[in-house]
Amino acid sequence: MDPASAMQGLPQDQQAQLMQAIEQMQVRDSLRMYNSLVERCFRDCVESFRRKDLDSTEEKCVQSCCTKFMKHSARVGIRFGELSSEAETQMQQVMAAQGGGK
Amino acid sequence: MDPASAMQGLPQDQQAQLMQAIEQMQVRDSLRMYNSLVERCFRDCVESFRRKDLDSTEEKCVQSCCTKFMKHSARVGIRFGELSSEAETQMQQVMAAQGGGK
Amino acid sequence: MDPASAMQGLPQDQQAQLMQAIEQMQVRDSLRMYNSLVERCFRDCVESFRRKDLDSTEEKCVQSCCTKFMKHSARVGIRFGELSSEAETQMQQVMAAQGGGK
Amino acid sequence: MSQQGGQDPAVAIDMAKQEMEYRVALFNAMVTSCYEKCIDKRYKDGELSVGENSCIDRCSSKYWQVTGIVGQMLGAQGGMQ
Amino acid sequence: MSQQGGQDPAVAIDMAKQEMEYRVALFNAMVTSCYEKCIDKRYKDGELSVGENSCIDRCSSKYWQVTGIVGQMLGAQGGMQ
Amino acid sequence: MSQQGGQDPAVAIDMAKQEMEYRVALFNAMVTSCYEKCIDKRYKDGELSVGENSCIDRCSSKYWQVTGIVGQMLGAQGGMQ
Repeated sequence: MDPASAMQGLPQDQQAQLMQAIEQMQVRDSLRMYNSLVERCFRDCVESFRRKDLDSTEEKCVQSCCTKFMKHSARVGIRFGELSSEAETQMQQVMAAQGGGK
Repeated sequence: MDPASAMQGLPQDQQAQLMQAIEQMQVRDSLRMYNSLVERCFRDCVESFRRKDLDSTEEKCVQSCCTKFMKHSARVGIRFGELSSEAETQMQQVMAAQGGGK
Repeated sequence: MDPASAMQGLPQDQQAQLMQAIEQMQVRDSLRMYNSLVERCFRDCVESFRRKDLDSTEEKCVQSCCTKFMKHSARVGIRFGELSSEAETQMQQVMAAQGGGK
Repeated sequence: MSQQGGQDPAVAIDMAKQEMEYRVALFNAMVTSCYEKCIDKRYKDGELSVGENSCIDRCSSKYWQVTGIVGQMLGAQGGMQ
Repeated sequence: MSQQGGQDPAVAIDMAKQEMEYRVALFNAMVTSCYEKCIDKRYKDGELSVGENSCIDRCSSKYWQVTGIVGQMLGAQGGMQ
Repeated sequence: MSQQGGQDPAVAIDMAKQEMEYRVALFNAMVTSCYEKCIDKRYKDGELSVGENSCIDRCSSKYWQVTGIVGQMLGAQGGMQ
């Protein structure tokens, strides 16, 4: 069941409740991803602790790491969408072939 | 405090509330475990990306990994149950020796 | 926005609601941290499984690991507080310079 | 409330939430796993190479297939309950 | 509501939930940690060897003991608050 | 309810909760990351050496700076939505 199709047929107040849940989940996931990205780029780019400030090499590395991760994440997102759609289509074909459930 | 004994003495409506919380937690944990198992078996079994489809060796490896993890998890579950019971028994003995709290 | 300043201006019942949320979060984080510490010290201190009981070397290692982690965590906490305060002060200076938002 | 279609709306909302949480967790796990398998961590720049791009595409596809196999294995064992 | 037994039922439910969450997290951590310590990852088949089985049993026992030691250490330090 | 100050109290509570969750997650990540970078794991005793203490201080400072850079990068890309 897809959230968009779950929305259909719901009363107005419960559509609002689901939208709020979606929004909260997106905010939570953004914060999780932000923290995860900080952890990753810190781990990959910062090795020395003779100073308390990042040097320009470390700073540039963090920026590249961040940009690269976002590009990676976007490309996985495209593939994920394709794979999900394929799976959805196959699922519907199977259900149609079986006469479908209520 | 054990969930089963926490149930005793609760009004009917709150027993239902606790049962629903238990059920939600079990579903959440199943999904977490499923994702965790996928991550693990993918990490251990898939090393090459010259193709976009799993070959038969990778597929068999994932199946074995999955089976092995479930057997491992079941055995840890048995030990966990024993250890929990032992701890519960010891706890009760200590409380009895101390005259027990209300 | 800081939780303490978020409290100000809230009605009494919602202050209570926020306090309860803070308390639940602290309990959850304590349990998470406890489990995380057990995992870490077990991983770093226990290597052999010829016996089912910890030997005295392993036991002492776990105790040292635990103490050391708590000292580390406390020192990071001090630094974190300093860094947060600095950031807060800078934020307020920027907002003052811009005439502040409602 | 009336239960048309044989499904309580509150249950439908819970199921939709859990489906979303699962999809988000699956996506995040795919991102992380394929990052480990495909990405060069020297970060000379923020660009993905041709090789990294190809790897990401194939990794995503294989990761998706692993979810299917694991799902079947768990289903065959009577689920996780 | 009346509070027989000196404990608010709503608080009892919250505590029961947290106890369950803790037990689930402890079990999952034990599963993961002992998998890392005990399991051969070549996966020739899905069977656990005699050695793996023994290791799992002893690992679970030792892991449980570590939770006790850490609990005592944290308690002696005045808890985590 | 009346909305003085232009902000719904329920929204204020949600935002305060999320701010707290973020701060706790950031602190925990800093603790973990700096533990990996700075701490000697032989655990001869439970004391932190002079070198470990210095490293912790500098690591915390650098980690904080990385959060700022990543935040700017994400902001420049139009956020995560």
